[in-house]
Amino acid sequence: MGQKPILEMKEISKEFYGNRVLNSVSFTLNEGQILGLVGENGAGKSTLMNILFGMPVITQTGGYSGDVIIDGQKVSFNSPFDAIAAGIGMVHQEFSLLPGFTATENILLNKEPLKYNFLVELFGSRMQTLDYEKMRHEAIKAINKLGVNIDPDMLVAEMPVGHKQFTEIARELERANARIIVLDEPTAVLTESEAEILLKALKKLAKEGVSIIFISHRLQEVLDIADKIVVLRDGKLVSEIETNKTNMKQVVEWMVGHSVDSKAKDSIKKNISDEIILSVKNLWVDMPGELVRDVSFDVRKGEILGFGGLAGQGKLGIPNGIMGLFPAGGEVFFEGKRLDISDTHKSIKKGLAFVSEDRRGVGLLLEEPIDWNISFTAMQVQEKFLKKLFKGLIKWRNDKEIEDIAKFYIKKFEIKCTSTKQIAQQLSGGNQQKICLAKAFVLDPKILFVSEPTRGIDVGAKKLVLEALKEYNKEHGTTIVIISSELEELRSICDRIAIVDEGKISGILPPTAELEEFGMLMVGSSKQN
Amino acid sequence: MKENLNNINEKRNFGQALKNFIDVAGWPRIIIGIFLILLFAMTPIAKLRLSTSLSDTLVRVGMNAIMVLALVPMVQSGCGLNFGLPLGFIAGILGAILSIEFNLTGLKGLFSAIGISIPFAVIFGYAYGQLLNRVKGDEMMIATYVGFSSVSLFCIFWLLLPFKSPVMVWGYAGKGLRTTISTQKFWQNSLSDILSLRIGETFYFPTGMFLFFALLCFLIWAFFHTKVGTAMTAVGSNPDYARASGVSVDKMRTLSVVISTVLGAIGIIIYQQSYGFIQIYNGPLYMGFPAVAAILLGGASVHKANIGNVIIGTFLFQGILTMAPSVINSLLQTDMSEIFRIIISMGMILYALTRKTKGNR
Amino acid sequence: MRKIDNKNELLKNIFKNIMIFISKYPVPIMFIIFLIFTVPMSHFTVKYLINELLTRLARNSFLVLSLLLPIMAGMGINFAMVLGAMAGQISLILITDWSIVGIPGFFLAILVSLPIAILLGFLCGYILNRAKGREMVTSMILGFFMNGFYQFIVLYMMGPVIPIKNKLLLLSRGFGIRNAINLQAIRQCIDDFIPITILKTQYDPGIKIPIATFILIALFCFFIIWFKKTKIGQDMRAVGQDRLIAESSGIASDRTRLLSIVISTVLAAIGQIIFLQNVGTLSTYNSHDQTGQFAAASLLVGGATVSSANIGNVFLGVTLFHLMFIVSPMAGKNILGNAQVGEYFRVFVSYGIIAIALVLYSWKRHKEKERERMALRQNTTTPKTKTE
Amino acid sequence: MNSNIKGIIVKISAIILYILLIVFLYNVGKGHTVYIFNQKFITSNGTEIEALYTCKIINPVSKSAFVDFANLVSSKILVKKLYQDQVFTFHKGVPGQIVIPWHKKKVVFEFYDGKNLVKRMEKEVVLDPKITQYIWQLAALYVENNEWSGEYIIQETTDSEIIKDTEVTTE
Repeated sequence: MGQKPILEMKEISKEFYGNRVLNSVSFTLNEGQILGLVGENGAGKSTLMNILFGMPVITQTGGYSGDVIIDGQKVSFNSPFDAIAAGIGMVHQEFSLLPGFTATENILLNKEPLKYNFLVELFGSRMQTLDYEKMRHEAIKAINKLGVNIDPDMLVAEMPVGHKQFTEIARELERANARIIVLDEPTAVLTESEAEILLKALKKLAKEGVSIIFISHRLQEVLDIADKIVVLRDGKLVSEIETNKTNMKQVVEWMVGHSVDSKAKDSIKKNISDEIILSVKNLWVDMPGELVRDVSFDVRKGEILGFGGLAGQGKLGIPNGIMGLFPAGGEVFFEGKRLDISDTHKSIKKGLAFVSEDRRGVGLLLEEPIDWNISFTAMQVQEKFLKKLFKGLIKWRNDKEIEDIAKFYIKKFEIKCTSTKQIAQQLSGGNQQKICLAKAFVLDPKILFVSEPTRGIDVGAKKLVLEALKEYNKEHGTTIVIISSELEELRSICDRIAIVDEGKISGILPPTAELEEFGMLMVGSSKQN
Repeated sequence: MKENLNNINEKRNFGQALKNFIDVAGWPRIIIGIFLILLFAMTPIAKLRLSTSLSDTLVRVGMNAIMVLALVPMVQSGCGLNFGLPLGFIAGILGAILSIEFNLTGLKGLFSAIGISIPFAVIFGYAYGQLLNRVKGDEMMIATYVGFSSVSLFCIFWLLLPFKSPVMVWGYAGKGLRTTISTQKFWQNSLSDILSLRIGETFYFPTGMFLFFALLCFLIWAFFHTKVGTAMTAVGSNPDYARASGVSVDKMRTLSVVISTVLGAIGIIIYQQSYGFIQIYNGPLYMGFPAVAAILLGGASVHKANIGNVIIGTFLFQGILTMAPSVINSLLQTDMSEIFRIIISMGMILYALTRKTKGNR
Repeated sequence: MRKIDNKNELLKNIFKNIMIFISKYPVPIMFIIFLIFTVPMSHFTVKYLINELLTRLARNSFLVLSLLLPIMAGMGINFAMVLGAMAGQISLILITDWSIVGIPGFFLAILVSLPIAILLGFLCGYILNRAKGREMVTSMILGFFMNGFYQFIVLYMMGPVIPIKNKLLLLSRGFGIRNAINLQAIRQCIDDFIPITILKTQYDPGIKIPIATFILIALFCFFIIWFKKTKIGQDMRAVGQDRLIAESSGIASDRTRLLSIVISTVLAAIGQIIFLQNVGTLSTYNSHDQTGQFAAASLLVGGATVSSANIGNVFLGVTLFHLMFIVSPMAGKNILGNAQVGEYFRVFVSYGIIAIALVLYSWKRHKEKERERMALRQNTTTPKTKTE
Repeated sequence: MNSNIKGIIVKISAIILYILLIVFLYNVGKGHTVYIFNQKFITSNGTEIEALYTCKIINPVSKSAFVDFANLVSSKILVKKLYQDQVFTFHKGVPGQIVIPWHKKKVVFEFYDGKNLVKRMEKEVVLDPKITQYIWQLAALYVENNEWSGEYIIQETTDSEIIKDTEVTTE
């Protein structure tokens, strides 16, 4: 691998609507070098790559500060096409391939070699016909460069998942006659053997002078393949180090890290009864991106149980599966009785409640007023806020009660809004989250699932949401299950914390446990080298 | 200095008031509103009596209003514009014909027609709702062709079903229904004449019809205040939210389709009651589009509609359809009413379909 | 035991293949079964049927073929091809007014219709680009909307604004075109250009095969095959499959979609001219109404879907659909003793076919999405034996 | 540089070709719709004339080497001669229309009483381009007046009511 830096990123900083996502991140990438970029979700990895690739989302939200230097010159891309022209290829996690096209057609999409014909003069250059042999020849050249055997004439739709991945990489190679290839979670959907072949192919590419940025949650793979590792946390560069100078444990520690101001949960012994309120056996949940393979756990009454773990390992799937929002299976016993998890209505009626992580998608009626948002679920399931007319024949919406409950929670959670009739869309992230919380509290549930309660909201709202949860648990003795990727938060509020890795629970720890122990569970004890 | 300061911001907040009036009302309504007022003003020039044209408009508004109201439930529940309204019309026609077959006249005839048509409408609506639930996303196109094919299917039934009443059956063949059946001797204007007032011999106001329309509006308004109604609005606004709150999305959508079909059936009967004829065979084929155009003109969008849109929309739309041809015919001595009807109704729908909704960025 | 096993094994997978075949082409199979019953009922002679089918095949294939490009570009069935039909009819009115005769008249009509069709095509393409995701409904509504304009032009503008010399074309009030125009000048000029009649005996006219028209249609098919090989053809297929991926690779998707609509509208205009040349009379105000309708129904009967259609679907579809069209009035008469039933029946079938095809397509798409999810789920639920 | 000049030249020449083609087709195809009355007819001076005969109008192909060659070739390949005489038959009492290409034309009129030919005559008919339609009142020919008088044959349609066209074929 040559030592000449082909790419350098100097003091890159970026702000999204006020919260700082990247601050002064710098690293270099040499020719033919493989760089492993690792970090928690939301640590800024994808934003960094979007800046490199000139994605519109960056320019639309105010651009970035700092310099991107290629071959020693400062460049600034304001569209992906500039990046491609500069020789940068990007392979996203979800395939951007045309299923009905063959591998050749996909690899050479919009770069097809053409044959001239007279009509061009009349109707413009796109009347040229495709030169199929040349196309096939160039596709095979790109595939061989990868060193894998893909049939160039096979339709992508009929390809195994691994081959799709290789086709996309071949396309990026061909499209940008790439000198830098960025791979975002390439092995997430691959089987063991397919991942092996991919890593071997990437090494072969690197030898031929193509530099690679490899983003993955599978730290073991990153350690096997990368020459250098860059670790990001909360938008800051934690370390940029040669792989052979570090090991898995250290990397995890950097990734998870412990910010100074967090204190372990004050260990006043809360008398948590041993009665099991919820017990889950071999739960599987088919939630896109958050597959739960086989999870079993018990929750004791009055306890606050936390679920942590890296993104995409399945922790978010658990509550969505139990509440029946995604196809799921396995046995769930609530207060001893079997729960039919496909019927959301019955589960809520029995006393389960769920604050979804997808606030705008599932958690809110964006075009309806605040009071509706808060009272809706309770009204539908527990028939609250309804006036019974003609002996219950007609259930009339009691707007007064709805107004009052909304006013109560607006005061309690200090929701900043013009009136109870303001539509949810116009509120800030923090206030919207408070409304979702209020919606669940109105149900006064026996067990409350809360997913990513503090993601993407300002610090003040974060504090208030966590306080509210703690206080609600203390006052009503409601069992709370919190799913969050913020390990600090979990440690500051939960009685026990379970870590989910690859769709399974890899271990349950007390909040006071050491960070490395959490790190180990996150990466899956089986992978320890 | 001071005065022009405040008359500047006077001008500014007048401009401001005008601006958000335009935003609230939206351009199409303003253009057509001004056009309508212009037409009313031109009636004397076109040697037409203002009173007759006004009463014509009002009668037509009363006739069509319920058909426009029928669209509200499905739009609210997220099924989009109900191009399959003709399905409801068929149920209504079935009821009307059976009531004439049993020779029922007057109000009794009218309400029995409605009574008979409701079960049909519920059955059709239920099946139609189940179908729409399986094709989420492509509702509008499929609704159109389900409507067309059911109308043409019933053309065959009108021919074959054994109807006896002489008023309806073809003279010579003695079998199969005529294309238009007059409701003169049965229940024409039976509803509109109740407490109808007649000022001078030109102005006629069908109070009965408007009262019935007001009753149905109240029922729909009330429905959307009940628990089920609120759930339906939520399903339209964000199906995932509704599902997460334990509401069965498919049940709500089917219910909204059934209500829409029932209202469609009632709407067509009221239309026939005032129009005086039952048009069968391909009569109802294209009658869904004016109703859709009217509600869009009233300010409804593809996924939000309320009763206000129905009233404003029907008045503006029917106003234009009655006034424009008669005024222009008398001015230019040409009958352009057909062209007007097509351009305005289809133009409105086209305008709504090409708006940037979150669906098709 | 071995032998028995593979026998019912054989039966099982034959059955499975049949089921797959049926699930791939539900609409044509339903139609063929229907025809098997009704065709004998109509008591038509085979020769008559063949003759009718040939003329209708010559008359309609061009129109149905013009639907292929928008489907390829992912815009579904272009019901706004009616705009092309209108352009064709306006040019026919003009050449009848100038009384241009025979084949020159036919080709002049095509040349005159080109600019009109291109203009309407641009308008339609622009509007459909603004209604992405709802192209089919919008194209249908646009078809009705332009019908209003067409009537305005033909009923009011022709005469005072657009000079019409031939007073015979005008309505008695002096302006606006009459409802039915006799295209005597160019009637069947293409069909008779190279006519071959086989099995001709002195008392029955035998089967007339309009070779020239079929040559034109064959030319059009080659154009489509060749067009798919051009860069713009490839871009259209890419945009049709996934607009976002096509755009991310730099293809100007809006422009590509626009061109597919323009070409389709132009070809629909030519198709309508061929159609009316075969019929011989132009009913100014309603002959274009049903074109979009019957062309779409024919295509869907041929087994095409809203996202994929090929030339084979067109010819199979036109044959089956028009066989039904010829047969159903007589079948209705013989079965239920009332030809009018057959008349309404064939209208019902044409609407019904489109409804069924759309429902099946949408339902299958939902099933496919589910199957995709299942496939992903497969390799997760069965807990793999991890090398602990 | 030269590629887009070439492009422009090609595009302009295409447009010119398009216009030329239109003009060419217009002239070649230009013909006259001629409406034939073969029933009772009132002349301008009020006399009534009864139609007596079935009339056949034969529009013979002008003899030329090109026509012979074309016919020779087409009869070999297509079993049908390309250029054939146009024969139009108008039965007594049945009006109709024919379209005759508009350059100088020799037209043969044959009048039959039932099967047998009563009168055959050839006329050199110059179709005046200014007059769009011609009404040939063949009814004017009857036995007593065996000499065509000019104004009967070619007269601009002024007063006579134009007959509604014939049936409309349904799809």
